[in-house]
Amino acid sequence: MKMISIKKSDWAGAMEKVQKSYRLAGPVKEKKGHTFRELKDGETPDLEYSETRMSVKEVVLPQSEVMFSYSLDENKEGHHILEEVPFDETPRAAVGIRPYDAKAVEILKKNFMTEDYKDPYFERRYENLTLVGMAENNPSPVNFSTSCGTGPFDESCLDIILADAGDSYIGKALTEKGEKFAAAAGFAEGDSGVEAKLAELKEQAEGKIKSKVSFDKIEKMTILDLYEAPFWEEAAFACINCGTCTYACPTCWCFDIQDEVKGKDGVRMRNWDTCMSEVYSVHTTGHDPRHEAWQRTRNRFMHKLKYYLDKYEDGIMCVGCGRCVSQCPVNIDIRKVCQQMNDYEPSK
Amino acid sequence: MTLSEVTSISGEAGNFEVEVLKKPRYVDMNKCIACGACVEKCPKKVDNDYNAGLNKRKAIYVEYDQAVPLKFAIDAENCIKLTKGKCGLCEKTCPTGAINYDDKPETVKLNVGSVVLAPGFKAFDPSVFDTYQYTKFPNVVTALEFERLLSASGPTLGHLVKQSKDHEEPKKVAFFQCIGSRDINRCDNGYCSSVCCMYAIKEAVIAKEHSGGDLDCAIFYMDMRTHGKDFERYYEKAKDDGVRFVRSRVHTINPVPETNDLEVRYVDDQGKIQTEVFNMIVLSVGLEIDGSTIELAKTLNIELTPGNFAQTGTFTPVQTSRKGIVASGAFLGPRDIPQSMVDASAAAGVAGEGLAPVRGTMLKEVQTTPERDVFGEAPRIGVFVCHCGINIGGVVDVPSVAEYAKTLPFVEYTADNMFSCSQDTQDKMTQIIKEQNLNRIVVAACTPKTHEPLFQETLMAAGLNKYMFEMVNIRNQDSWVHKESPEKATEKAMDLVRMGVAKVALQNPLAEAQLQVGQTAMIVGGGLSGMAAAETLALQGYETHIIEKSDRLGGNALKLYKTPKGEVIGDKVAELVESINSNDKIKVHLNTTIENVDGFVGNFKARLKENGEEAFLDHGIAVMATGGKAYTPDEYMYGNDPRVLTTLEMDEKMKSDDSLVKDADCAVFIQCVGSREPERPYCSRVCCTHSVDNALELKRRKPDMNVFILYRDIRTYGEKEYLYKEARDAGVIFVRYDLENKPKVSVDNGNLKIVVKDHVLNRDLEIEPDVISLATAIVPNTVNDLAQFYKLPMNDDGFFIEAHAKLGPSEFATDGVFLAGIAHYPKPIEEAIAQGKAAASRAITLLARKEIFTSGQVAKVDPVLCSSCGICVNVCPYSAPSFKTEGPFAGKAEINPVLCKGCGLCVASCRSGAIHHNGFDNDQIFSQIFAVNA
Amino acid sequence: MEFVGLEEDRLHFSWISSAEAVKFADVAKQVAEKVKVLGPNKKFVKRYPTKDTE
Amino acid sequence: MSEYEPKIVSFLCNWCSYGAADLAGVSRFQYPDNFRVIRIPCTGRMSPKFFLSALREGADAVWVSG
Amino acid sequence: MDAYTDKIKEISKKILSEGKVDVVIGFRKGTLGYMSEPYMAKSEKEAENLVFDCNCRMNLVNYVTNRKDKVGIVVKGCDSRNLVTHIIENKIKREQLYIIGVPCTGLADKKALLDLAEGEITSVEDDNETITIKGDGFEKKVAKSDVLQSNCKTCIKRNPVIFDELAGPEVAELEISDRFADVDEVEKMSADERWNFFGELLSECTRCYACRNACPLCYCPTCFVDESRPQWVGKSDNETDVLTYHFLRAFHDAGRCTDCGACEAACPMDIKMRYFTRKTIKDCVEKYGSEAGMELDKRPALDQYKINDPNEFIK
Repeated sequence: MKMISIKKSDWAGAMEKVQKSYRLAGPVKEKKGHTFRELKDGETPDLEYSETRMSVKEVVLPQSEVMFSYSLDENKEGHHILEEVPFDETPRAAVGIRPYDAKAVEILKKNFMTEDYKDPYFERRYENLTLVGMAENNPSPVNFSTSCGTGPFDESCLDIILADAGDSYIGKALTEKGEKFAAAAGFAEGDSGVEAKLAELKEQAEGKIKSKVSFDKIEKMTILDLYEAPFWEEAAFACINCGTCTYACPTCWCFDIQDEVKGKDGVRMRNWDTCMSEVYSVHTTGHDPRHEAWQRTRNRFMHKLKYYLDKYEDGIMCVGCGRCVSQCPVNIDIRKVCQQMNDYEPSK
Repeated sequence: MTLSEVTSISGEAGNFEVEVLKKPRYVDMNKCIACGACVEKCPKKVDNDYNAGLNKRKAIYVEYDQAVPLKFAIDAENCIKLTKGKCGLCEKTCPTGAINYDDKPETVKLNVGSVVLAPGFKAFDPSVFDTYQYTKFPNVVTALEFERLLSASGPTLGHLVKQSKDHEEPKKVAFFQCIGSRDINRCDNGYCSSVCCMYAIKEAVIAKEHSGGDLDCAIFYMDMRTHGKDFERYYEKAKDDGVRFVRSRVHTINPVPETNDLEVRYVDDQGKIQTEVFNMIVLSVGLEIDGSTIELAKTLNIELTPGNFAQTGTFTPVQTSRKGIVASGAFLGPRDIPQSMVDASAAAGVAGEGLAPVRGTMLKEVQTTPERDVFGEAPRIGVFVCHCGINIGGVVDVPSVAEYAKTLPFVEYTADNMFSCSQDTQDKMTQIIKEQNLNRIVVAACTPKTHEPLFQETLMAAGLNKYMFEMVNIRNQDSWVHKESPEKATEKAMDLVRMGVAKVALQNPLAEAQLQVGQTAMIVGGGLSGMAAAETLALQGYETHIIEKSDRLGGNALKLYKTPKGEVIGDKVAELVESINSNDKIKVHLNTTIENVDGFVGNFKARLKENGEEAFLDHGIAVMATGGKAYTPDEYMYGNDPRVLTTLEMDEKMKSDDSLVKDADCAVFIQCVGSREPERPYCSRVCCTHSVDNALELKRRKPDMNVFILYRDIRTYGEKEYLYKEARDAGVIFVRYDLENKPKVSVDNGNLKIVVKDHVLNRDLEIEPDVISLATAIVPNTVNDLAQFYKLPMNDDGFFIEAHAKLGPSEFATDGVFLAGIAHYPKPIEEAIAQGKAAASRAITLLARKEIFTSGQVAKVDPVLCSSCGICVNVCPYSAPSFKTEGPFAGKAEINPVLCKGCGLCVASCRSGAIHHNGFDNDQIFSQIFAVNA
Repeated sequence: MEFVGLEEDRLHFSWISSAEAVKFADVAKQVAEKVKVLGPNKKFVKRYPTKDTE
Repeated sequence: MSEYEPKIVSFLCNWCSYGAADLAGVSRFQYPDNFRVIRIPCTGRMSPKFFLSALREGADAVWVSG
Repeated sequence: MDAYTDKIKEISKKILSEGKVDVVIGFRKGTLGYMSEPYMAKSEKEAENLVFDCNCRMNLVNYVTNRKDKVGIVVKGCDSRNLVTHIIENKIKREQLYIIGVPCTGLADKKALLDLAEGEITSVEDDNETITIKGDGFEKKVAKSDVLQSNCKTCIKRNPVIFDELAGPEVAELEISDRFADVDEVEKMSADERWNFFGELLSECTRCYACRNACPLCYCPTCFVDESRPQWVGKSDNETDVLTYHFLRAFHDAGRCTDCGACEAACPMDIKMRYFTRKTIKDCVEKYGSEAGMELDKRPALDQYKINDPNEFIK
C-alpha cells in the first residue's frame, strides 16, 4: 500500500500525464456548479467541489448504451443479425469520486456481476475502470453515508483514496489498479504522516455527519407488514413520480432495452429506466400492478430498504449520499421514510 | 348529357316528353383518359372562349382543367379533319383509341315528371356603345375579361397586364358600373344586374392584391349596391384598402394621343367636370338573357318578364307559368351565386313535390362480392405500377419501379400495366388479388382524386375491403412535372412507392357506419320561410312539425301590406296558412318553445314546451327558420311623436287607410335607419324596395302628395329597379344623404320638420312632413340557445353562419340542420320562400336516403388514452365529438362517425394522442415520413 | 421552431386552391430554391447512434 | 452547392393543394423534383409531430399547403 | 406568511369539520429548511400541519387531477388559473372544490437561497418583504425581491382568480414593464445562435420528466414520449430526442401555461425550460390577446375553432 502526497499545484500536470494512458471521468466546474462526466483531453478533474449531481454510475452504467447494431437490408451480408458494437479498451479512471459512491459501484455489481451471470457491458466497463476517490472533509447536511456501512473516507471500494490536506492531496493507492494509476500519474510518494493525517481527517469528517438512518427493525419485519403499512399513502402523497431520485441515485440499476431504427439500419440500446414511471411497470395487457402513483413510490423504498436487504443480507441499497434528498422537487426524504419504516409497529 | 339541347317539351306536369338533341363529341367518353396527348399534337388553334377569347386553345379541347366530365371534345367547326378531311393526328396520338370522327348527332327522348330550367345568362356585349369604344381600344375590357386576367388559371396566369401591345402593368384602372344595366336609352335593360357592384369591388381588391397596393382602382357608380350577406363589410374594407369610389356616370372616353391610355370625363359629386387618365377601363357589364333562351321559352310556352326573365309569383318564386316546369338561377332574374344556389335547391324541391309518389321505383340492385376477412394475416401487398401509355412510361422507368417495389417489406407481388384503369386490366387485377391472396394493394399511377374509387371497386370485386388500398401519384405529381429529368422522376417514383407501401402495410379494413335517418322533419319558426319549407317537405311525403313560439303562423308577413307586384300579402299568407293547416302531414305546434335538443343527424330529440307542457319530438332533420324583427330606432324622434312610424307601422296605416296617411300632404321616407351603421354594418336588403313601393302607392292614392325618400344608396336590385324608375317618373323626390350628415328631425310649432343637406344643390333642404316612415333595419331574433343545442355558429350580427357562403347558403356545417329566411340574412318574401323550399330540398336529399353510410376514414377515440380535456369537442367544426355519458368510459370523448368528416383537426389537436384517424392514422403518416429517406 | 433556431425557410406554409396549378408550381419552385440556398438541414435531425456513443 | 438536392416533405391538403398539384401535372407545369408528397385529408390534420418527425428523419424542409 | 398559515389552518379545520370537504391539499414543513412539501390533510388534527411560505414551489393543482372526492385546496394566483383550466378541461368539477386562495407575493428561488447559505439551512422565514435565512451558525436577511423565482418577477396575477375564501387580504398586482425580456432576447439572436443557445440549455437534461410531472397541464394518461404506436421519439438522452420532448411539451401547453414556475423549480439540473413555454405565452398574448385560465367560460386560445370571416366574396 503506497502512500501518496501530491501538491495541488502539481495536480493538473499529473492528470495531463495520466491521460496519455487513461480515459478520465471526473468532476468539472461548469456554469451551474460541478458536474460529473467524461473528460475531454486536457480537462482536469477538479477536486475542489462539494457535490456532483450525477454520480459515477454514468461511467459503469451509462444512461444510454448501444448494445448491438443490425441491418434490415436484405441485400447486405449479415442482415437481421445482431452485431456487437466495438468497445474502446483504453483503461479508464473515475477520478475524484466520493468514497461512498464507490461503494455504490459495489452494490451495482451485485446485480450485474453475480456468480451465475455477468453482464458483459457492465463487466467490461468495471474491469477496465480505476476508481480514484476523493474523501469528503465537509460532508453535506443531507449526507448520511456513515449509517449505510460506508462514509466520507471509506476505502473499501476504491483503488486510490485521496484527501484534501490544505495545499496538497494526500492519500494511498489501495489496490494494484490504484498503484498502476498512481504510477502513470507520477503521484509523489507520501511519508508516514499521511496515514495519521488521513485518520484525523476521517474522524473530523465523520463527526460532522449529523444525519442518520437506522434499519435494524426493518430487517425483522415481514415484507407484507411493511407493504401494507398505513403510512405509505401519506409519505408518498407529494411524490410526482419523476425520475430524479432514480437517475441521481448511484445504486439504482434499472434499465430498459429499446430498438431504434432509421431506414434499414438499427441499433439495440439500453437506457436508464425509472420505477417511478408508469410505463415501467405496465404489462402488455394494459394491467399495471402499480397503477397508483404512491404504489410506485412505495416500491422504490421497499426495494431499497427491504427487498434488497432481505435478498442480499448486506445492508440497504443506499450509500447515504443524499442526492435524492437534495434533488427531490417535493422534498421526499429517504431518511424520514426509512425512519417511518423502522419505527413502524404492525398492529396485528 | 353534355353537348345537348332541348328541342321540345310536350305533355303535362307529371308526364312530359322531352326531346333532346345530343351533338357529337367525336371522343368516346368511356375511352378518354384525359391525358391531353391529343392536345399537344393538334395543329389547329382556336380562340379560347373560356378565357373570354384572350388566348387560344386547340380544336380538340377540354373547356378548362377542372371540367366535369373531364373528357376531351372536338370542336367540329374548327377541326381540320372534320372540315377538310385531312390531319387525323389526334386519332394517331390517342393511346386509348378514343377518337371517333364518325360520331353523329342523335335525338334522345326522355319521359320526365318535372322540368327544371337553368339556362343561365350571358354577359352584356358592350360593343353597341360607341361611347365606351370597347371594340376600338384594347385597354377597354369587360369585367369578364378582367376576371380572366386576374385568374391564376387565366391567360396571364393571374398577372395583370394591359391588353394594348405594350402589355405593361397598369397603374390606374377605372371600373364603369351599370354597363348594360339600369339603362333603357341604349340597351333596353332597365333592370339592375345585382351582381356588378360586388364583382367590381372584388376585382378591384384582387387587382390591388396582384399588382401591389399602389395600383389605383376607381369605381364609377350610381348607387353602390352591396346588399348581400357580408357584402357591406367587404365594401367598407375595400374603401379602407384604398379602392376609390366615385359617384358618377362617365360620359366620354378619349384616347390620350401617343399612348395607349384613356382620358375619362365625368361630373363629380359637386357637379364639377373632371378629367382623369387611366391605363385600363373595365366595363362592369350586366347580365342578360340569351336570345336562344328566349326562343326556348317561347317553344316551351313560358311567360317572360319585361327583362326576358321567367315570370314567377312572389309566393311561388321558382314556378314558371307552365305547371311542372320550374326555373332556377339567373333565368329568374339577375343574381349572385348564393341566390342561385337557393333557387336551384328550391327548384329541385318544387320539381320533386310532383314526383314524390314514384320515388325509387326505377332503381336497380347492385351485385356485391362478400368481403374476405383478413384479420390476423400478415400484410401481403400487391403493387401495380402503371405506364399510362407514355404518360408515365415515357418519363419514369416503370419496370424498374415495379422491380424495386418487390424489394420492399411485405410486398408479395408486383406488376406493371399499360393502362391500369382499363376494364381488362381491372379484371386481371381482380384475378391476381385472388390468386396471390393479396390483402393490401398499392397502385402507382395517376391521382387518387380521380381514380381511387375505380380501384376501390376492383378491390371490392376481389373481396377486399376497399380501404386496403393506397394510390401513389406518379403521373400528375411526377412524370408530368419532371419531364426533363427522367432519372430523378424515377427516383421520386420509387420513393413515393416506398412511402405508399409503408402506409398501406399499416392499413386495417374499415367499416362504414350505417345510420337510420328519422323520417320526420322539425321546422323552427312558422313564418313564410318555415311554412314554405314545411309545404315542400310535406308534399314530398315527410311528416313535418312546425314549432312556432307565438300563437299564430305567418311571422313578419302578417304585418306587411302588399308586394311590389301588387299581391296582397295578407290574403296570400292566409292561403298558405290554410294549406299548411289542411295538410295532414304537417303538425303545427303553436305557443311552443324548444327547451333542449339531443342527438345528431337523423336522430335528433327535442324537448318542447308546448302551451306550458313538456313534450318530446324525435326528428331526423331540423330547419332553422327563426326569422328576425324590425329594429326599434332611437333616433329621428321615433317614440316621441306619433307621426314618426317604422315601415311596418306604415304598412299597417296604409292597410287601414289611416287618416295619418290619408290626410297627409307630405310624406318622408328615411332609409338605412339602423342599417349600414358601425354597430350594424350590413344592409337590410329589403327596405329600399319597400319604401319606394310605399312611396309609389302614396302617389297613386294621392298624386299631388309631396313624397320624399332620403337615402344613401338606392338598392332596388334586379327588376325591382323598374319601381325606382316608376317612382321617379311619378314625382317621388329622392334626396341622398351621408352617414356623416344624417337628416335632422324636429318638431317646430307642433309640425314635424326635417333638415337634410342636398348634395346636388349643396345646401340644406327643409321639409315639413305630415308623416315620416323610417326604413328600420332587420335584426335577427335571438336564438342563442338553439344555436347551442345544435352547435350552430352565428356571425357578429347574430345571423346564422351557413355551411358555405356561396355554395351552401341553406344548410349548416352541422349535418342534418338547415337554414332559411331572415335567420340567414334579411330578405324579401320571394327569397325567403325560395330559401324555405331550398332548405326543405336540401333536407330531402338526406331524408330520401333513409340511411346514411359514412366514410370509413373517420376519427376514433381510444378511451384508455383519452384525458377528457374536451379539446376535440371544442375544436370540431361538425360537432362530431362528445363525452360519453355512461359505461366504463363515461366522461371520455367519443366521436360520432356519422358526423365526422374525417378532417383530422381533432386528431392533430389531441395532446394525449388518443384519437386515431382511420386511413390517415398517426402511425401511417409517420411510416410515410420514415420512408421518405430510404 | 424558428424560436429554437431552425432556419425560417425550412418550414413553408401556403394556401393554394385546387384550381391554382400555376401558383402550386411557382411556390414549389420558390420553396426548392430557398431550401437549396440553406443547404442540408442539420437541426432537429436525429443522429442515430450506430456505435458506442463515447 | 449545385450538387445538393434537398428532400422536402410536403403535406398537401387533399382538397386544395393536392388538387392543385394534380392540375399542375395536367397543365404540364415543370417544377423541381425535390418534393415527396404526403396526402392529408385537411391541413387541420397537420400536427407539430409531423414537422418534427420529418426533420428528425433528415428532411431538409417541410412544406404544408392547404 | 405566518398569518396565511394560521388562516389556512383555520379555514381547513372549519371545512373539514363541517364536512364541506373530505381532504385539504396544502403544504407542510419539509425536512429541509428551504423546502415545503405538498401535503394532504384528512382531519382537523392533520390540518395543524399545514403551512404556507415562500418555499411552496409546487403547483397543487397537479394533485387534484381526476379526484372524485371533495377537496379543499390552497392556491396562489397562478395556481388558481390552472384550476380554471382544470375545470374547463374536465379534470375536476368546481362543485368538488373549496378553494383557499393565497394572495401571493412570490416564491423564493431555491438556488438563490442555497447560494446565500453558509451551511445547512434550518429555516427560511418570509414576511412578504424580507426573507430571513437561518442556519447552522448563520442568519441572513435579504429583500424578498432579490431572491424571487424568476416567474414571480413577471407575475401578472398574484391574487387568485377563483376562490371560496382568501387566506389574507388581496395584494397589489405587479406593474411589469418588460414582461418578456428574456424571450425577446432570444428572439433577437440569429437562427444559429438560438440553436446553440437551446442546445446548451438542454445539454444536461436527463429526461427525468420532473418538469412534466410537476406540471398540472401534463395529465395525459400516456405522454407522447411514451407512445409506442409508433414510437417516434427515442428514449435515450439523445439531444434531438431531448429537444423534441421539451419542444412538443411546450406546444401542448401553449395557451394553457400560467407560468407558475413549478417545472423549473422541480428540475434537478436547473434547466430553464420556461423559455419554451414563455414563448408560447408571449405568442398567445400577442396574437390572440389571450392569457390562460383567467375566466371559467373561456377555453384556452388554441382550443378554439373559429370560422374565419369568409373573405372571398366571389360573385
